[in-house]
Amino acid sequence: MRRVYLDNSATTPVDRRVVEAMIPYLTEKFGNASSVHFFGQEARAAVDRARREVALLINARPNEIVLLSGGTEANNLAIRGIVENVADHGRHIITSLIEHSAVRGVCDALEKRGWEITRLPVYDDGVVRLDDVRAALRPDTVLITVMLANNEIGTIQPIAEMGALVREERARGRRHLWLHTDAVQAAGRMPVDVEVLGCDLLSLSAHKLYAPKGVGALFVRRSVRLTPQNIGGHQERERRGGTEAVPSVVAFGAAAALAREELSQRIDHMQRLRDHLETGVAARVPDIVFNGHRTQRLPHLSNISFRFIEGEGLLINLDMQGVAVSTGSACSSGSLEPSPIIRALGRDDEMARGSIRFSLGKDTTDEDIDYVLEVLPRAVENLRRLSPLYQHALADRACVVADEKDVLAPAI
Amino acid sequence: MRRVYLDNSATTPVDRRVVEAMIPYLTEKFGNASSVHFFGQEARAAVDRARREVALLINARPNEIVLLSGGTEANNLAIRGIVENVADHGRHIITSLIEHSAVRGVCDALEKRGWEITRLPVYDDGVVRLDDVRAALRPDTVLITVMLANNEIGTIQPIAEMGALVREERARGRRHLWLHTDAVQAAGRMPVDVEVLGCDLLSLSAHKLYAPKGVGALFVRRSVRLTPQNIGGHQERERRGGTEAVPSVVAFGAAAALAREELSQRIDHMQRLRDHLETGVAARVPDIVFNGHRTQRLPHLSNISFRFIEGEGLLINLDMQGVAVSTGSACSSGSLEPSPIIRALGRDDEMARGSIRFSLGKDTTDEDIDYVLEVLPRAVENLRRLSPLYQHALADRACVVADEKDVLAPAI
Amino acid sequence: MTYSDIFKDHLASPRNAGEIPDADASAERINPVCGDRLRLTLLISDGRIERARFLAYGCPPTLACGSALAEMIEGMTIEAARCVSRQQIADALDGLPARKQHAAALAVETVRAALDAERDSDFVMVK
Amino acid sequence: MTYSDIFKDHLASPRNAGEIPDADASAERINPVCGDRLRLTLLISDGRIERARFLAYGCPPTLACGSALAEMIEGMTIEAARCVSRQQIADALDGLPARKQHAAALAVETVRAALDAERDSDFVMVK
Ligand SMILES: Cc1ncc(COP(=O)(O)O)c(C=O)c1O
Ligand SMILES: Cc1ncc(COP(=O)(O)O)c(C=O)c1O
Repeated sequence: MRRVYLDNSATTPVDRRVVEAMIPYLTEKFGNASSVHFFGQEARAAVDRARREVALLINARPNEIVLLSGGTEANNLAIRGIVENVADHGRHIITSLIEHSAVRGVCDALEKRGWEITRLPVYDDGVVRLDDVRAALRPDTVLITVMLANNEIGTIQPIAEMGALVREERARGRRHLWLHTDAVQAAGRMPVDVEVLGCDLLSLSAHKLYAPKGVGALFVRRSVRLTPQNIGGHQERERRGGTEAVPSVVAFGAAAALAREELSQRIDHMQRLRDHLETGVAARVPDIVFNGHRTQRLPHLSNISFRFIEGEGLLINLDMQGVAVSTGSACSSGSLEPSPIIRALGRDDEMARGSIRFSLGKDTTDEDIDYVLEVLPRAVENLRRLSPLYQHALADRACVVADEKDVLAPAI
Repeated sequence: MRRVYLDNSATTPVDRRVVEAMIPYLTEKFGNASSVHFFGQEARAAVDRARREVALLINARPNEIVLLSGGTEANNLAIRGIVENVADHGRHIITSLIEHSAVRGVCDALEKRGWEITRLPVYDDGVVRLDDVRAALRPDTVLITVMLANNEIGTIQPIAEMGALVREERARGRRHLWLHTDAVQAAGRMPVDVEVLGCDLLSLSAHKLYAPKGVGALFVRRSVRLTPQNIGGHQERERRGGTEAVPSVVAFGAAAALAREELSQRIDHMQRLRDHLETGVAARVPDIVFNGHRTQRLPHLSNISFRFIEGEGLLINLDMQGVAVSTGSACSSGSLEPSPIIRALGRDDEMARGSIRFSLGKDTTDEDIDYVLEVLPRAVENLRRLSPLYQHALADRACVVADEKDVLAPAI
Repeated sequence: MTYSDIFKDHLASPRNAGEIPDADASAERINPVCGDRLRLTLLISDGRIERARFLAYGCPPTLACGSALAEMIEGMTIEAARCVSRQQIADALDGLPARKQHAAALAVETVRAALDAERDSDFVMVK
Repeated sequence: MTYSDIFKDHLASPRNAGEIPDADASAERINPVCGDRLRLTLLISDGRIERARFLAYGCPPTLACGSALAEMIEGMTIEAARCVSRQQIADALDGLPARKQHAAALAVETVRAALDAERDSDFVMVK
């Protein structure tokens, strides 16, 4: 069966060039980077090189990069590391309603431990407003944590503006306010520059940019102090204990270098195909809604709500035809969990449950998209034919036609 | 140059068979184990298989295994996870003086936050006494954390006896006392069975058993509840957030299976060579002391203090001849840091600074050991010739000879 | 959360999908927890279900259970159909994940509701 | 913490290692922080260091600095030797890691102590 992978926001395959860079560090060059001898120094040098590449990807300095086990740990370390360190100066955190579960979960846990959380709305375009950030700021606010780009709808948040706001506040003498941004989805898909953003902390995950799962990084601007969360050993300048995952780190470095070199090609390529996909779907499938801001978003992602049907059924139908996508809704443990992101856009439960994320990769082809455009309309049609909601709507529309002798209502 | 790697306690090379098992999960089978589609299910199945293998290695059940980023994180989650969860029931922890820096560091950090820590001595053989554990137990003791085998001298601690003690206490109605053991060095080098040990939590790290760095596991006996430390996503039954590091996990599983199958061969092989090394060194180099219990220790490790010289100089001299070993002492940041483990044996600073760890692997050969026995005596001799301590001692001994017309004093 | 091949086949080619225009019995039930819906229409004659058609909205188990149910009850007596259990439906799909049992419950509830409605309408007619 | 090739060469083949039996000047200094030791013995004639021998115990930088020092000062005038700086010693080793500068400091201190002792003994003799 033909297989088309359009779930690159969930994870990406490791680039062949990256695999080749990493393999020697599994076998011959297997030293522990903390060892003094030859094997250790060889590993240390490789980690240093990789760290430089990761730093370059976001215009940081190597010693501002803390290597760790992934985006989730980066978010945990950033948030808990900051707020625990300055708990005496304030316990208010500003975040958004559409953060990844790592940020959301950490904030929820802190709330139970006595911190106060303001969760900013994102309106129907999925974008946080700077005015809302400004209005939410309190004297005891210690952290703003808003993602750079959303994982489900791809919308890009005004982090640079928040960075400017934080710097204004600092210029006025405020000392305990930091800005963290989760750039896990953004890196490798848009330019990310910590100087432009003006953030103090920024999370990265390697497996979203063609490197293996289980490795990531946190940018920590020099002079920013964190309470370490994973303790032991002197690794990462005491900011994160644990033997460095040398092969994965090497892979991360190689992938970061490629992402930097190929960024604009990748963006152009993915955006062209994504737009082709969206145009094609709009032409072939009625009753759909595109979710998220139309332009202020990542180039590789399209999130579409299909009315009358539920996302997972569509996902499985597509999967049976070899097309891998994802849905933000997950009907687990018997309770309705329509995507909280789509709900945050103000859409009803039906729209939130019927949303599908198509996320393209650098290696997605025109044929891949054509294949999706071939199988998707049929899959949607089949599920709708099953759907009582659709049948009810058809009946309603038929009445409209009968009553008003009018054409079918346009796609809702 | 011939290279002999005798630092397998620091890390091990990834076994070729393990590399082969993991590579497909970097490339074709690259799915995110949380994805519903084919790619995700393929990854999920692989993670499940690996989890089973890791469980089998220690006679646990698959759902008692929490996969995470390494031994350091396992120790952090075990200790903080337990004590934060039962902080209302008591804040006393029993540990030993010779724990790995992850356990030591977490305990030190907890001490600053109000927990009380009892650090048990290990006497001159490097072994904790059960009577000391019993005597240290208090009504508010919630955790005993003692390693199964030490990383620097290889001594095996009486964990099964501590397990029995904890179960006795439970039988008497005590509800909030748990036993954690760091088995990072032990696994793959001695039988490890959580039922025999009677522990509630046990830490593992893949890179000590021929799998990659950056992945590990915590055994959490069912019914034991932990406060999660890395939050986000529903992975690992809510006990550890973050996208599963599928390729590394697959490698860990493959390595665990090999470790189980080949355990007794590996033990026999390493022990024979280690004993050959020790006999050879004793015959060729005077003024040495073997550190740690002679029999109650891991089969692959030998820790030797060379009088009159400092470990790092010897390490570098050996390294220049291609032999990789390690030393517990590290003269960093200008302050004396003789190995705390060797100091805990009651040895003086000179002995603690002059200690070298030789740790063999399953692939160490007779020729490797012969080569070490060829270069080591010369390296020691050269450094001693430089050492004022040695010259002083020689002068003292000459006096003894002159005064008493006696033969040279035997090796001290 | 892997689904069986039979389960997936029900999703790809639902059995007895649709709606019977002049049904003898029908019911539409909503799972109040998650909003899933199942609609069942039946043709009944001589105490036996001659035709059964279903419509469903919701997660895949709800769709598959609707399909399995409608296929299963066609040809059954009313009594037999009333006794169809969650387990029977789950078995017909080669098992359901533990967390998805609610879908089989919705199916059982819907067929009983339809048959109750039919009985009630008989009762009304007799009266 | 990588060491330069020259550094390693000093370790592998220390220059001027040993002790001069009837030295004109000698000193042994201990770094009180870490316990490292450096012993220096000198043959001096006509205000010039004719031979210099060192012994060292401690971490590799201490050994290498001792070796570099002894090699460097042989042939120097007493005044020049007294002016040898930490930087000169570090340079002779192609640099020292930041945290290991204390080893060069110990070397400088030891040579000055030896020369001070020599001056003091001259002074005694004159007196
Ligand atoms: C926006 C965002 N943040 C954080 C993460 C977590 O990163 P990781 O999968 O490396 O734990 C992800 C991906 O899962 C993500 O999309
Ligand atoms: C006894 C012991 N515990 C814990 C660790 C830490 O494990 P990791 O290197 O996977 O962080 C090590 C190894 O470094 C160890 O030897």
